[in-house]
Amino acid sequence: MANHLIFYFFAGLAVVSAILVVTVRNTVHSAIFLITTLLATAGIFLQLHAQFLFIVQIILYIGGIMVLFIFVIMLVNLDVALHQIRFNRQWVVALVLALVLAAEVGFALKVGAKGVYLPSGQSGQMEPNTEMVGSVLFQNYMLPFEIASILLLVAMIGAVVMSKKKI
Amino acid sequence: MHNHILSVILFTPLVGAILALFIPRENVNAHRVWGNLFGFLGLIVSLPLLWRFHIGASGFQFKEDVAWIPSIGARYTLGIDGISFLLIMLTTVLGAIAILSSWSAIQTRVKEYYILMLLLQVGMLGVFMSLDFFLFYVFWEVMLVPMYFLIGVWGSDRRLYAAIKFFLFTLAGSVIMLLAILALYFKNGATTFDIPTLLASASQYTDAFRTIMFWGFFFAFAIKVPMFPFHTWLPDAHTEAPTAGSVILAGVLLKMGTYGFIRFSLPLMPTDHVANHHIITIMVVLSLIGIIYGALVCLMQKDMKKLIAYSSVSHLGFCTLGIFALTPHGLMGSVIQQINHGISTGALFLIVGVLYERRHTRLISEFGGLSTPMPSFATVYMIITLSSLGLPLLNGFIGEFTILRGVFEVSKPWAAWAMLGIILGAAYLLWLYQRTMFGPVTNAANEHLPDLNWREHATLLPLVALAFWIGIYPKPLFDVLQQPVKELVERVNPDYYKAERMKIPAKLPAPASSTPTTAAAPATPAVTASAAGSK
Amino acid sequence: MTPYFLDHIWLIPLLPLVGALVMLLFGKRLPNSFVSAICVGLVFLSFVFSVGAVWQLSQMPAEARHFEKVMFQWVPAGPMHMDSGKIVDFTAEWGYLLDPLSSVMILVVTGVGFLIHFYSIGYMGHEGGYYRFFGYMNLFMFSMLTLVLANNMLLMFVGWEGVGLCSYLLIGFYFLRKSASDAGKKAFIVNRVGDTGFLLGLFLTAATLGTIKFSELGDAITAGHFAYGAPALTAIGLLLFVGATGKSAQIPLYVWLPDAMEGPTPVSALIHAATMVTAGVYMVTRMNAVYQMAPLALEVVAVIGAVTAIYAASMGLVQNDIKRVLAYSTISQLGYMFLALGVGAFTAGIFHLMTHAFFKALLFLGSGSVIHALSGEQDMRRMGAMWVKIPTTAKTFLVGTIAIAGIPPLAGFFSKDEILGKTFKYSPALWIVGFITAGMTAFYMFRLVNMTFFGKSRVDHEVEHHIHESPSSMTVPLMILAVLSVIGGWIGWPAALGGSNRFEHWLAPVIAKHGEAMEETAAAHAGSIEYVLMFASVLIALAGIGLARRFYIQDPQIPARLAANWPRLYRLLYRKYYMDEIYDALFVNRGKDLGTTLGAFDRNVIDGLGVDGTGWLTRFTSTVSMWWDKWIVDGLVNLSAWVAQLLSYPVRMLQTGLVSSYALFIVLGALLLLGYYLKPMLR
Amino acid sequence: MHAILDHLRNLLSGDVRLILPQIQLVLFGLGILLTDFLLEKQYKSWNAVMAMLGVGFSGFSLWQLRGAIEGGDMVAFRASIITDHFFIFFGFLFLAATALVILLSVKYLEIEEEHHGEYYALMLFATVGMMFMVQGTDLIVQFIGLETMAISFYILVGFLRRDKRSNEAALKYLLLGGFSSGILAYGFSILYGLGGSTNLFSITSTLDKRAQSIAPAGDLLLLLAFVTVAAGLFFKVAAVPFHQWAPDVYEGAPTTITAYVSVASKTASFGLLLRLFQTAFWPAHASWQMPVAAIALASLTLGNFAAITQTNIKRLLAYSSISHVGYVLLGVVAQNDTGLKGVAFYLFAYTFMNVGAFAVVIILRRKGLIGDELEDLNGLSQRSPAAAVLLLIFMLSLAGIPPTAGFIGKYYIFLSLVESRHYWLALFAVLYVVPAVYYYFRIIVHAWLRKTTDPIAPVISLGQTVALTVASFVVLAAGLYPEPFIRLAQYSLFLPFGHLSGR
Amino acid sequence: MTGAIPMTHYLLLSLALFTIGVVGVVTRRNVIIILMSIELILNAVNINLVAFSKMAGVVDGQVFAIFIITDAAAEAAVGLGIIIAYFRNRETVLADEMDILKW
Repeated sequence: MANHLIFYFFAGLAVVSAILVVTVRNTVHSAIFLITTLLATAGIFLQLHAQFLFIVQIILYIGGIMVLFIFVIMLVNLDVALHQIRFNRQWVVALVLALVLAAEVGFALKVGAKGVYLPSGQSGQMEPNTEMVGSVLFQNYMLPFEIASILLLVAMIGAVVMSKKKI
Repeated sequence: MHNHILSVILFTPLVGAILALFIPRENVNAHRVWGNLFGFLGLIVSLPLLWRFHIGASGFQFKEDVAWIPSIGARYTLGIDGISFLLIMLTTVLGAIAILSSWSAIQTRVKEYYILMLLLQVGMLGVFMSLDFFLFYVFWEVMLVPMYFLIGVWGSDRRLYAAIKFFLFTLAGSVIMLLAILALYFKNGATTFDIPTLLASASQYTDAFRTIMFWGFFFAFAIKVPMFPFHTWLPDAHTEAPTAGSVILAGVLLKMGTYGFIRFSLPLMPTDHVANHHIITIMVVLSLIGIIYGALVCLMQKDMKKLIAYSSVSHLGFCTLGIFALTPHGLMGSVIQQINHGISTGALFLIVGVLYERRHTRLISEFGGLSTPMPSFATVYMIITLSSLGLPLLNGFIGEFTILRGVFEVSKPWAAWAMLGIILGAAYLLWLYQRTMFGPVTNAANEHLPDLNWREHATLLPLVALAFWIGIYPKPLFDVLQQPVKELVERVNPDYYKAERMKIPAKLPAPASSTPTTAAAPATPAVTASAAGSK
Repeated sequence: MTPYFLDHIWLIPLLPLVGALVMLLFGKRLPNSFVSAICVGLVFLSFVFSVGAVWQLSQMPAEARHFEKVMFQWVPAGPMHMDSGKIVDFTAEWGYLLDPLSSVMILVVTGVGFLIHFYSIGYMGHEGGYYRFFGYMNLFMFSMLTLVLANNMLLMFVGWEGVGLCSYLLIGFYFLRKSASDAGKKAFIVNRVGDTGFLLGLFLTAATLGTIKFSELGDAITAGHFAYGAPALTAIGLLLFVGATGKSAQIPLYVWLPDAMEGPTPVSALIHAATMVTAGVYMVTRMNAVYQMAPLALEVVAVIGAVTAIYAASMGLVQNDIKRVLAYSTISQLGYMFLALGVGAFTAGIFHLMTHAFFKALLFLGSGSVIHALSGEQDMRRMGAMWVKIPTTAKTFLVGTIAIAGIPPLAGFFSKDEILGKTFKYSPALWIVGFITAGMTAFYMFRLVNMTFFGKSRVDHEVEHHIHESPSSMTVPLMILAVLSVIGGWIGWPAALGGSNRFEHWLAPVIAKHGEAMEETAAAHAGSIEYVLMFASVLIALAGIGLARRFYIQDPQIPARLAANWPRLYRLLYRKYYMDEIYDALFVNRGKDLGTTLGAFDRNVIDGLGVDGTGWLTRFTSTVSMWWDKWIVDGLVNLSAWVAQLLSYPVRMLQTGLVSSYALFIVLGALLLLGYYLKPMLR
Repeated sequence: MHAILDHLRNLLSGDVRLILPQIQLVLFGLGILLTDFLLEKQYKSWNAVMAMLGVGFSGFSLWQLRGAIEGGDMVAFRASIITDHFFIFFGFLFLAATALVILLSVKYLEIEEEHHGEYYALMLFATVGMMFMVQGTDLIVQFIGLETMAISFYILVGFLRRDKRSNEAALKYLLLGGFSSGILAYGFSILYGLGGSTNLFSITSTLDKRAQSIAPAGDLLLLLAFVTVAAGLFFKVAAVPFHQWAPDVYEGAPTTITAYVSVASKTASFGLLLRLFQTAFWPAHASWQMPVAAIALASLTLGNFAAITQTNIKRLLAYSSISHVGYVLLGVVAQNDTGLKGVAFYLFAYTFMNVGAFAVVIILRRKGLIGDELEDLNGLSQRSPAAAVLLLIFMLSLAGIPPTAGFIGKYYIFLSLVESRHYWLALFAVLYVVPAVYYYFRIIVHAWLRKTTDPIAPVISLGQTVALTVASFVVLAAGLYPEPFIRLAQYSLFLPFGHLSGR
Repeated sequence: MTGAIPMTHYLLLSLALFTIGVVGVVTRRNVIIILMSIELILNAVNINLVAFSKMAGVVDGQVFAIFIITDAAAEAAVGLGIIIAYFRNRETVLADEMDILKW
């Protein structure tokens, strides 16, 4: 039951704060709610026994990315942002279409998952696995890991090139 | 025997074009000389065909066959029969003349001009020589580009519109043809693009498929010819093109359409009587509309070139009419008329070019009474006019007559309707002649126009000579065509030759000078006839 | 061994062709004397060869008088289907056929032609384009000789078109005058209408009989088991006759001939009186094998001929232009010839053709001489009392007039009388028409003579001083022709008057036998009527002459009084039955109205073609076609281009530049894709 | 010392050997980043030389791999990459495109005054990403490869930081690219869920088995995965309706990068698309045929119509490239060997002709003239006949007029459609050549038939000359004598797990 | 571990976050918020991956999620850099004022 409680709590938290991310006027608040969402997701990761990911989520995402975000928001966001209209002109149509898409995907997931064979393996028998993740990451996924380093290098160059006034 | 005469003919202009790239553009006269040299050389190298062509041999001659794209089965296959032989000769002759005619008419971008003219030659010759569908298609499309530029760069006011219209129209037709070619290719197992093979294989297919194929090819050719509802690119293109462009366009390019009909569409006609009849009816009706319609529109034209352009619609209507009569005469007449049209209309465009070069206008109303300052021009112009309107002893008559003969066998009303085109043809051509040449010189600008110079003579007189030759002694043409036409008719109209042969009766002995007859006069011949019959 | 002249028969047409080529290629640089020497000389040579050939032909036995020489195969043989379903090799040779019929023709053509050429030396001496004139004339001789010597219909058509072309060129000889070039064009186009009939007839002949060689026609008919009056043969006859009406100016295609008088007078004499216009008569006679099997066609020929004869004669009654009177007279006489052919009297037709060539050429040349003397005046109301001033012309002209009026023993009497005699046997009604026409002919011809040569002079004063007799190069041909007009008819002296009618016998081998049989039986029955008819026709001719004398010499007020009393009739005749006006009203004026209203019509088109009679209809359809082309066919093309352009903008409008909307499109795309898969699930 | 070398040799003969081309590119990219500091402003072009060297070395290694796999495809890193003909073909294509663009860039960047080593380094990194996209047989490798390429491009597109158009293009590209990557990742997650693995081999075999029990047409999860993955990939190749970034980005980006994005990014994405469509999604091939055909037709329609009235060459070419995507997708729709060959040939031809077309726009750039408007081409045939002729060749090829490579490419697409009996599609495909010719000829009209007011002849640098020569040579050669190039396309055919051969 | 939460719930949670992200992308004007919405989407993907990973009992999904996070970080870094460059030139971060390039 606790399991359920944890899941629904985090799920609810994630969804509600996600909604707030895209609805609130103040960009800083949005960022705060995004952090909340990510934290809630981290909780769900934990509930799914993905401890390593839980850590990564908190440290990397919340610690790194969100600081970056807030930094930029502070940098570029002026007071005017508070008085600006939040949504663009197409928002009604956009909302409807997005919800229709969601309904379609939801329908597909529901119908598709019902009575449909999903490779389950030892379903739910996931032990604490940080170690395992580590070994898999460096054995099976060594190559993507290397590529990811290039990716990050590229991102670094990009961030530098783009934000520096003069290179 | 292995020889490469066709390749030599095909690539001589190309060599000229490529080498011309290396002549500096400022050296205008060098380009003129060079262009003419290779234009003429193109004619010279084609002359050996005249005596080496084997009259009466069946199939294709001078075949060359080299692998080109083995992965798709496309080969570099050339070869000619009587029909393509004549068209190739027409191309080389008109090509040389067209190039010669541009000496002083082209003053800007001379280098590009001659290069494009030579490239155009390659494209056209390739179309008539190719025995491989892929190669054929390549040439068919390639030739659009130089023509586009000839119209677009050296044309008159509305040249951009005309050029792109020309290009798009023809392209639209030919891409559909490409699909038809591909369908044929697959139907035959996707191994070869060999034209004779693919066309021969058509006989095994269902009529429905053949009908689809026919219409697939139809658009490309009908637009090129151009047949009635697809003709509107022609007046624009003709009117805007420079003289040599018009000559080539009318003289050779349009023949690619009729050639296509003869070479490809006819063998693809369904064998089923009803389906066949359907197609023929449509084709004939379109041709007839084209003949009359083109002639009528001619009557309203104020622009000489436009008038001649519409007359082409009318004349080409005769060609397609002859083709779809599916009789030996119709077909032979059609090919001969194609040659004739190349000669006559080519010459007419040269004639307009002569005037245009002097006055820079083509409006009929600007001229009048030119016979006085330009007598030799008047003579040549008159001969060409007469040739175009089909006066006996000139080429046009032979073609039209033979076509009508062939058509008459099949349907008398068709022939009668086509005759209307002949009457109207006389009307608009003579009227044009009258308005430009007769009467007093009303426009002061025309008073001292110089007569033809030697170069203009050199472009026009060969055509006049050809016009007379074909008009007086067309036998060589008929001989060349006899065999291919026979093969074609045997294929598309197999019953044709099976009919019982009629013997022209030997001279009967004259009846006694006074056969006594007591009965009413009408009875007499009947008696005589039956008496002769019983013998 | 073939006799020399027959063997060289091809020289007869070739000689004038050489002359024509020389003239057209180098003529400009040659002096006039050289030009006339070559051209006239060559025609004379041609005449000599003709005489030689005919003489050699006449040496053969009557039945064998048939000589064919094939030069080369012109249109090579190719298989074709006949209407009967059989296959046959169709071919056309370049071959010459000399038989009694064509021999008459070549003699007339080269003989009269030579005289007219000779006459032209004087007449055209002061005109510009002398060489061009002779070049065209020689070209005409070539075409005409090709026409008459052709051994098949197609080659005949070559000549047929060739003479049309020369007619066009020569009518438009004074090309600086718009009326002249208009008239030329009109002649050509009207003839083209007829020519299509000829061509269709030719095709039908080929399709029906399998051959277009004259010498094979008869046998082919026999072999083909055609019934008398077979529809195919009738159709051939009618189609060919359409061609004949064009060339020989019969109703309804006669309209070009009066206008053709725009040409120089020798041209009118040679082409529009003596030779070319009779081509239709010759052709029908040539094809008599077919016609004799097609009674309906013959009937049409007869009726058209008769109606044309009287119709044209009635118009001739009131014309004031000397050449126009002669033109209408020509039409009328041609109508006579067709009447003869129509009633089956082919030899009579050809006979009249020959005599008519003599006297009509004479009359035209005479009128040319008059015009020459009067410095170009053609209106008879400004002539008169010329008898003494130009006596030679006047006398020869009078001979010609008497001949055409049909007074014995001049040529016209014999030929006309033979026609009327044969017509009476065929149909008295037609005879009456012909009979009245004969009277009218005598009347208007003497009206012409009286107005020109007698009475008071009405000539302008300045002109009067210059009146002079023509040079001998012009008068000599007149005299020769006058002699021929007198004696030319004697070779056809009818049996009824104690002659032997050698002409008819000469032509007999050419005329299909059944026809002749019919004639001879008829002749046997009607000996006495013939005298009556002869007498009657002479009488009515005399009456006409008398009337003309009374009207135009004794009491010149009468015509005016008559015109005043019957103004409508007079105007009707004078205005040529309002034919031009009808054309104008039907086509031109309505066209003009519409043209003004629409503002889209080219005035030149309307004037130019409307007068020609091709008419408003052509122009209308032409405009419609043009309009159709511009707005519908082209319009569709441009419309599609326009639509493409138009479509381009909304498509580009989707490209708002807004990221959110782009993202929305991505959502939409995914939504649609997924929706496509879900759709079957929802059912 | 010896031991280290041995170790290295061992390493290089093992799995690493298969990614040697990428490694070399990365090394040279890093080298450029390092040496860039040392180079004075006027010597920046040495960066380009370095980058070319990197491409050269990489190409050499790739060539050696080509020899190595003659015996059979090689997999490495626990089957997360595969070196097969398909990869070799695309790898060379990427290297060729990269090399051409590097050659074109030197002068352009000098004019833009943005000549920095990062530019070349990012190009090389992007190439690495592309190679992994095609080489990868693991969803993660593919995804990371894709992102490496994409992020490099975001930066390159915005490389002209002082140019508002460049900024805007970069931002748009980033936002939309990120969004589409998100969708793609979502699809990958579903795919992972279905296959129980990130490895393409095992996913494919799982899905094959799954197809036995559930008809793929009704397998909504699979189709959901397909839709989301396809949406992401269609975005990358710019197929309607996921195309809208393309015109804006093409217009705003530095022209060299426009050429690069239009060619390399598209080719690589098609490589990935083919890889996935022919393996994991093959069981549902009957289901995706029609929607892909619809997207192809929509791309043809929209691309052609929108291009007709453009006045900016880059934008025009952007729309035209959308229509080219339509043709390539039709080759995918045909689902037969001919179609795949057609796709390969088309992409090959497209690479050279499109780079060539943009190259002509690039050489028009000079101080004070951006040179991307149609008007700027006016009178080019007088100012620079050679450039005008080359432009003509590229336009003819893009339009599909023989004898150029573009024609053979289109020919194969038509052929495959006729072969698979999609006659209506074939008809549409051929007829869309007509509007295409219309707008390509608008470019030709400006270059050849209009008078110019601008008498200055464009100056063509050595690098640009080489690039133009190579591009035009390939375009013409592949049109006149296509045999070797067809072999090349044939060579690229991969028969993943017997799907194609089993048909 | 009694009463395992059905797989579908994770998927739906993920879908909810995904949808909210999509809604954010297509409705918000501020590009920073749009960037955040993209982060939301990637986050949703991660939930999917981890859930599947758990269900399959292998950690591949988690590894995949790590890479997704890496990618998200890289994208955010570059994105924010570009936004700064953009803002420097244009003084705005509103998506609907970003329309120099259109049509």
